[in-house]
Amino acid sequence: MEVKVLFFGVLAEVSGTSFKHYNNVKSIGDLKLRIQDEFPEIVHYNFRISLNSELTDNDLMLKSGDEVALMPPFAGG
Amino acid sequence: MEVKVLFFGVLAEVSGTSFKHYNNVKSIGDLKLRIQDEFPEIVHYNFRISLNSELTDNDLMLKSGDEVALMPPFAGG
Amino acid sequence: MRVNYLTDGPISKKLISGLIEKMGEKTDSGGHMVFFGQVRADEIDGKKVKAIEYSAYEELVRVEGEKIKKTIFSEFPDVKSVDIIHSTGIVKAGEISLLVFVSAGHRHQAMQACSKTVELIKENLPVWKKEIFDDDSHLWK
Amino acid sequence: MRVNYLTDGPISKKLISGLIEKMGEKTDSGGHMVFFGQVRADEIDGKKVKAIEYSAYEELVRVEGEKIKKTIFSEFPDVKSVDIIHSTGIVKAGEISLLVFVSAGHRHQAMQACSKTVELIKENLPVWKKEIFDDDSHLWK
Repeated sequence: MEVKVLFFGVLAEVSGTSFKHYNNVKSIGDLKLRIQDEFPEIVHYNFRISLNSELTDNDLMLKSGDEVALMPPFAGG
Repeated sequence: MEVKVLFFGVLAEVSGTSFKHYNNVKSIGDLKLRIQDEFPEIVHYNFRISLNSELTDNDLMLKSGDEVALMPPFAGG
Repeated sequence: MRVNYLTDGPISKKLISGLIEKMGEKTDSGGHMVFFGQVRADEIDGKKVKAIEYSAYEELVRVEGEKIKKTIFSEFPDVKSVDIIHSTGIVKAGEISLLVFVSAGHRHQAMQACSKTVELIKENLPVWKKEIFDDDSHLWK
Repeated sequence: MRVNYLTDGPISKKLISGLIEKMGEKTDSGGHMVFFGQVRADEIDGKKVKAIEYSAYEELVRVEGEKIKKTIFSEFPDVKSVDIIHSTGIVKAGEISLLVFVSAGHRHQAMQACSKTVELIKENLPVWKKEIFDDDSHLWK
């Protein structure tokens, strides 16, 4: 199984990419640990998570094809 | 001495004119009586008074060349 | 160029475009709030409003208009400019009769100042209106 | 034609004129309130902002944009239409990056609904900005 992760705003700069695929991640919590391992600097930033274009604060289970976004505080306008 | 009186909004319709000159009026109170005599229907309308482009609620004295306006409630926008 | 305060007939798209064109001139403005008042085709007792005829006391409009601006600038120090344009004469349903254009450094004062300006206009600008119906009868408002 | 929600680069005068042109189509509208957000040439630590680069999560912008409109229509029943357009990519100082266009039967709801829409955009629209300075350094906001 594979999920797509989108990095927005400053997080795209921190990770050096706007998206990346991850294999064998069970849950959002699991994914966050994987990402922190890969980009340790990311712990210094606040961000919210969306799963398939829906904001969530929960540690949801992931399935193949899911799209997860890591989003710093919104700054439109 | 002569003052100019401006009639605005519905009062121009009631008086049948947008302005009129009056002779020998001592004060705003005096002028109002003269106008009511001439256009009795005017008592049915609320209006404010300005003297030389300044709103006033007082019975000010008038001098030659003064411009008095009779103004129904404002309805701009 | 400032067009304040009165214009004959409806406020033209050209006049509006002119104000929009010059928005970017002030790079210290972060927000512009613009109110357009439009003549509504209201139905009253089965008759439809086809136009409004506005009349104004021009000299006093100028005096009161300046007072309104002064109030806004002193109450909202972040406001950079305030434009007020009101129609006189006939304005048909669907046409624009009032434009208030406020620019400010930040959005909150732009918004608040624009709303307040419109309220002050309603209260203090010596303008009158006569609704004209589709059967050519009329009603003073 | 509704352009919601994103446009590439600054919001063009042409797009704005298009919205202005169609104001009069709805003769049940008595007031239009329009907010323009403009990039400000702020000075920060001696450097001047020359542009902002916006990025957005397009799918989520659409979802959240629809939610914002739903909120506005249910809270302000007199509102006839709400248009929201936000820039992505580079917008230079003095150019427009946000447009909110609200039409309503009467002025109060047009004004309140426009202000509220702008606040909801700031809160809920997944858009990010990077200030670009005249020395080409940048700052995420």
